[in-house]
Amino acid sequence: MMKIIVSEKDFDIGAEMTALRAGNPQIGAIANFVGLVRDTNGGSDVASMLLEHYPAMTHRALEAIVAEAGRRWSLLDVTVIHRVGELRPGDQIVLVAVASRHRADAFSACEFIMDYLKTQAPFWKKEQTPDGARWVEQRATDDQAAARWSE
Amino acid sequence: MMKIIVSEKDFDIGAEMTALRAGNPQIGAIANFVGLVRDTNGGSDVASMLLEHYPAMTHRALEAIVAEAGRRWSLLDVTVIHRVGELRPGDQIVLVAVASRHRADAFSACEFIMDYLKTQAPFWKKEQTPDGARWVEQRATDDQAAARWSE
Amino acid sequence: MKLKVLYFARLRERLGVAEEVIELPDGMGMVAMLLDVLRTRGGVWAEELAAGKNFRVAVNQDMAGMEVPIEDGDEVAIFPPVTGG
Amino acid sequence: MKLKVLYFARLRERLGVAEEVIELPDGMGMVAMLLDVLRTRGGVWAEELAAGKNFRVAVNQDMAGMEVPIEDGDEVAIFPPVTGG
Repeated sequence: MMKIIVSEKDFDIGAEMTALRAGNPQIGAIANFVGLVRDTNGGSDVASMLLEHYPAMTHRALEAIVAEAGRRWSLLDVTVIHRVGELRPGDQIVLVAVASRHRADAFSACEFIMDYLKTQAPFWKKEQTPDGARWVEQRATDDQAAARWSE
Repeated sequence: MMKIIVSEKDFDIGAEMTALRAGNPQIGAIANFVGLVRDTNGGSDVASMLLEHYPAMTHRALEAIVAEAGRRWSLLDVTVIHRVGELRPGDQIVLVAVASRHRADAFSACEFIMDYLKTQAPFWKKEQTPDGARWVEQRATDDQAAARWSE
Repeated sequence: MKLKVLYFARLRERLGVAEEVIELPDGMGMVAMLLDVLRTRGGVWAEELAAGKNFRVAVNQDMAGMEVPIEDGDEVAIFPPVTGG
Repeated sequence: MKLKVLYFARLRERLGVAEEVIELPDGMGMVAMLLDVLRTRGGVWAEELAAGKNFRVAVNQDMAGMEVPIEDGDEVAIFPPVTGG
């Protein structure tokens, strides 16, 4: 089971957690990650951020990542929500919530999904700073984080 | 910064996440774990669960675990809430939410705090099953999970 | 010296005591010695606190090993491995 | 054969194209060959799509390496390393 949303709209973590749990009394653990827009990045103030994506591919890529997590760990349900469009500091960008019987599966799968999302899902961030707009570059640590799962 | 609550009362994940983020625009990542009462355990139906604790020690033990996480990783804020008293299947038992600039710190610290909580914080679960009441025994995997952080 | 000794969870039920004050001769200054005294009560005490048994001890609300010193007025708690979370 | 080719983010801005249809001779059936054709446009095309540059390619919405086959009607996307999450 999975729920994947790509949207300009904000999400409500409490409501998503309630929906994820609903009707499955086997769930003992939910690991959850929320990414937020920070007000500085690489030493510059960030006034706003534009999140571009590749609409025809985004959903499909997220589905493939979640399906792969489901093959590697014993999961009961997964929710992935990713915002697109214009965001401001403090805004929520992404939610990954993973429900399982025991916590080890939930933690590993949640981190795996984030690591793969960061390197495989077609989103790009453009930041507005006092020096003008700039495209965010992928961090080398993101590639390393994803690579460790294939060891 | 940390917020630690041990209480019979339920908690609202959405409200806790909002409080954790409030006023800190440096937060880019929140990793979050919620433990729930499952309706079966070890093959038996669980009708309810009683969570006993050692009141004089509980808060202090949780504080020490969070402080240790703060020494190991770069964290901006941590919330730990643990329920005590009588709980039913589907009820929330524990919340660990860790805020940091980047996700690697948040994920590691959240998992560390859960692993240590499971082996160091003085809580005990007693389950009501069709065969009577039984004290839950510590799983060997919990000891192993905690031990890996000292490698 | 006087110690306040607490028992929790399965051990509290099995030993039939939640809390007691124990008077020990001065110089019996380690967790291990308190446990020796408790075992001499025999029955469930000798059984549950036997050396191979899986229980934990806290001294003044900190997890403590067998060698940890105890002093007059300390609070010692004895309990099963914890199962919260 | 005809391909729909899409560009995203910094590459879209730099190349000045979001989407185009490219007609290739039959038999140019790999991602690498499409890139060769694009590089022959020179200028920013040769620069941004040079072999050492860090960009990604997807064929029909799946991440694709240089050797992945392309066929008539395929959608090929070229974009910088992704930065979501």
